[in-house]
Amino acid sequence: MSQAAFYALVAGALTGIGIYGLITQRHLLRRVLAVNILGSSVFLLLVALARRHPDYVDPVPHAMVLTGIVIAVSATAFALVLARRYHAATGLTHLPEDEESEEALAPGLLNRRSLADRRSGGGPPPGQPERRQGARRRSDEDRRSDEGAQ
Amino acid sequence: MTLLYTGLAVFLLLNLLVGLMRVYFGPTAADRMLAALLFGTTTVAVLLLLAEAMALSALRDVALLFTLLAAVVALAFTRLPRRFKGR
Amino acid sequence: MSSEFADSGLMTAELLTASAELALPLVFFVPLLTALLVFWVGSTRAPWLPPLGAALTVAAAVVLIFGVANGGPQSHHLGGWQPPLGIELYADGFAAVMIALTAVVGLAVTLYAGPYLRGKGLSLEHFWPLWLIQWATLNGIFISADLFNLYVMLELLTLTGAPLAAMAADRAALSAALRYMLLALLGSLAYLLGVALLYGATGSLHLQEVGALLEADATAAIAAALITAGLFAKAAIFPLHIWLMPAHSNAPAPASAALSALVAKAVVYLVLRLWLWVFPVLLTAPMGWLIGGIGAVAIVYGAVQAMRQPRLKPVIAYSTIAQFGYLLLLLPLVVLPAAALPAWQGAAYHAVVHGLAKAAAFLAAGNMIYALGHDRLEGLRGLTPYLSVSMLALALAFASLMGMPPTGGFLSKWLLLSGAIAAEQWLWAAVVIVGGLLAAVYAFRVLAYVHAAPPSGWVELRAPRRLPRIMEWTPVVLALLALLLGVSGMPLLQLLAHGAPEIVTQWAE
Amino acid sequence: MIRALADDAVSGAATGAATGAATDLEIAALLWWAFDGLLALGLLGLAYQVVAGRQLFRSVVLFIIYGLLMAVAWARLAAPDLALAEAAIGAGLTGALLLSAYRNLIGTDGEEGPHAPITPPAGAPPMTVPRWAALFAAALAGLLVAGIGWVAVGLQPPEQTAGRLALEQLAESGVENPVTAVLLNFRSIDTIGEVVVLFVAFLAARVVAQELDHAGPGDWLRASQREPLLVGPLIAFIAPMAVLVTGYLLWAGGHQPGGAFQAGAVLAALAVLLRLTGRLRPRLEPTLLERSVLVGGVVLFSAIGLAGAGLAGAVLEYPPGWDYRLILLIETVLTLSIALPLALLFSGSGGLRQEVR
Repeated sequence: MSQAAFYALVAGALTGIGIYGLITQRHLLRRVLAVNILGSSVFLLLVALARRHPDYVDPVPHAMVLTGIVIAVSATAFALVLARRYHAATGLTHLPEDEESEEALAPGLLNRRSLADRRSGGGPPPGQPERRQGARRRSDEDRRSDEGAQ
Repeated sequence: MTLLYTGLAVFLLLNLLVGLMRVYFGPTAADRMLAALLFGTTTVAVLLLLAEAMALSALRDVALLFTLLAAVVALAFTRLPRRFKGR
Repeated sequence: MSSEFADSGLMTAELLTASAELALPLVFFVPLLTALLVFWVGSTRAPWLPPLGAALTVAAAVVLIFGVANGGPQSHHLGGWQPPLGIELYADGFAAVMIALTAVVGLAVTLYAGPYLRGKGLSLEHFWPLWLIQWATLNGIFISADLFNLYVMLELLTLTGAPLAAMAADRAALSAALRYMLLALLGSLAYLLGVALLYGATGSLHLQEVGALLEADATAAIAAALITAGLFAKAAIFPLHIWLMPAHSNAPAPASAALSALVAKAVVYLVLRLWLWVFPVLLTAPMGWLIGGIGAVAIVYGAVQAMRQPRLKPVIAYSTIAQFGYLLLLLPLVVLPAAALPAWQGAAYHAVVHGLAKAAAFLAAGNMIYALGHDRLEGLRGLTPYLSVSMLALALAFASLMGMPPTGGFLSKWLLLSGAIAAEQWLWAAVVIVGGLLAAVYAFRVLAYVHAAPPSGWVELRAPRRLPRIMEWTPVVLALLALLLGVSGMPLLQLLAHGAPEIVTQWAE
Repeated sequence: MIRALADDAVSGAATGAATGAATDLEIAALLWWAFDGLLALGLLGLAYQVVAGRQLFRSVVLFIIYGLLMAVAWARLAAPDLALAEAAIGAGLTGALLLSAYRNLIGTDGEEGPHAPITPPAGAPPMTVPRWAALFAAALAGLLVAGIGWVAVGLQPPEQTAGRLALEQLAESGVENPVTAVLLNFRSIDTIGEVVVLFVAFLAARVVAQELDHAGPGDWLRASQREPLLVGPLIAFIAPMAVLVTGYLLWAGGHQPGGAFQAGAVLAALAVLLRLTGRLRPRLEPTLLERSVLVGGVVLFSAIGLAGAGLAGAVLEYPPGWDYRLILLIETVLTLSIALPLALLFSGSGGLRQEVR
């Protein structure tokens, strides 16, 4: 087996691990990590395939992977910001199991409540034990520096 | 000479993998983070050896970058909540 | 008409045809640069800039469409490099039709978004750049002939779509956007994995060239499976559909219209383009049946779910899942000589009509939310007099979605049906008919609420908010266009004939 | 140059050993296989622990180490451009991003304030899916591994590839590094798209951004918290070095591995460092200068590209004789346009300002 084929196999195995993690894990940060593993496995496959030629290394996959890395970082950064906001609004670190039924039951209610939560930093609503206080109180120091910033 | 570099690189990589135990077993977050930073140093050494063994001089730049940027993760770690008892 | 006028008209036509090649990159760059300019200047300082950019984009699109209609498929080699080294922009009839749809819906969304978002207290500051970049990306997807460039465009589509879905920033919108984001990332990585295998097998990323070099072996099969599955996740095709309803129904109405009518549609467009241009060697009868079967399940599932929703926007969102199923019916039919041409025309036609009708429906629902503050079906009783224009738009849009003559939806379904009957594919014919009937059920359910008399003892607590004129009329115009397409379909079908895929044209001789 | 590298790397450690004894070659090959095998073992084990390990913090740390090993893998596959990118992104930005997100998601879980319990409270829903779903996932993953592995091992290299064409036409591209040639000349629209992705991610983050105090770390210099003694000298040393390295990578990109993206990532890592230590502070809205930098790269690239339609014959074609100069100009501006959104994405803010002490 050639070196390129060996790394292609490794890439295949990493893909499997990434998919497995993405499906089985529910914590948002963990899912973002799994997506990143998956991405790096695809990149590894591309670069391994670029290595097969006996007389040259193919630069096109390298350029593709470089582009892919930038995209992966951008998407990761945005997903993390989104996850943080979601956490701040709901106190949850994972997505609800079955969103559709939850939505169908009381859509307006949910929306209003989370809005109110954000405005007042209010306590957890009844009937949802897993929800905890989302917004952290600002420390005085922070507030001062922020106001200075504005 | 190449043979020696390659052998050393294999040895360091082996070292690194054994060192992963420290990250795995912890027990404190600081242990894990310190081990990770140590790996950064080992990786720099591996890359420098590879640069010689594979005659890819650009890998020295990579080693340089790792050395330069190791501090960022270390600082990010120290900014975790103060009485954080992560495992 | 004087001959002088005809002459000048002829010259204009020639000029337009000549400049069509340049319009090809412009349909991407004009909205992109406008978006950056809007961000740089700030949308509050120059509120006229986004509509101006939209108008310029439409102008570029018109030049391009005119060029395709008169001069056949247009192509532009970026950087002057021939493929496979460089990237080719390529617009055939199919791409031109989709660019036309995007231009119409895009203009409507641009006109509608300003008053709607201002009225709902949402910031336009980030909406404009995101939406204009999304428009550029959509055009890019339609004209790019490079597999990896399409990956970049797909990621751009996700990253502009997710924040638009999350704009309301409440719990439902945030979790919907997160779900969308994660599934879409998974989808684009699966797509990229397939592209990696294709490049490994053929050494090229150019659509036509990969299609020509590809052999029907295991590599091609696995690559096709990965790419199709990845795109299905991004387009919310049936088993991977869960993110669509919450994401599309929690977004602000203009964003919902863009997401449903254009963004998800662009991904389905890509599924069809890749199967017809890149993987025709794999498109055997069983493969067609597999994908067509998924489409059939989606048609039934989406319609049944749409019947059960208590709010208007989820109904429309589920209808999207159902309507995408029709597009997939193309693949089992296109391999049959008798069905290929009508099925091809029907599917492309359906893509356009659905886009217009869906945008009209979402904008009409937006009017309802704007005026009443909610879109619960129960609460819509007896409100027709206040929202008569919007209700007309909603009724027309639903008529088109269920395929009632003489709407465009009827024509597209008729084309699909006649293809299936000509090839004696009774199952697919039945699916088209049943799908139409199910669509009628959820459509009439909504219309029944809307046109019902107010419940007895009904007291008006708060008069509905007055709609700005432009918001009132945008959905009607879109719905009327969908209707018009049922009356006069020939221009669109003629445009579509330019550069039709070989798998369709091979039977024509 | 690349051709020579390839020859060398394909035969493992064959350079210089070609004239030596055959046993030397065999030992070298064996050593290289040992190296690759260990590396693969490490990558797979780390990846599994990252996605399936029990403790989240451990997974984050292991992911940072995974990035280190990935850089070594890029090196082994003769892709130094990617090793540089991995070093710039993985070592600096991704780690900081993940740790900061971890701090936000976990550190505030449970009771108020930073003294949060780490273990999830009793009664919380399980963080993994039910067993049948896990089995399904494992089956799907296994199927994928088998399929990709089977195909990838047997895949024969095609006669003609885009990459070979790129190497053949390298002389006409204006630069000597083939990866830079592909990124900034042959397939430059991908690079435009990539920078637009970065900009869009920044915009998207602005749409959902939290209140400012949630964005990034708070103040270090609180009454109870002193800045560690070594931070000041460290920054004083690293900051000028990072700027120097940025310039070096940017200049190097034309003829050896390096380029706008790697340079931008280093600059962004420096900004993260300054942000982490409170020397840069977040600001809600970007200033005119920041907005100009954010859009500048794409605008300049597109403008030069569109001008190419008139001056050279096709959009994104450089006028003859101008290619090297224009590529260098574009790369310089792109470096800034890449660094700023990366830094702002970490900071979670619209702009940055210097801390006045």
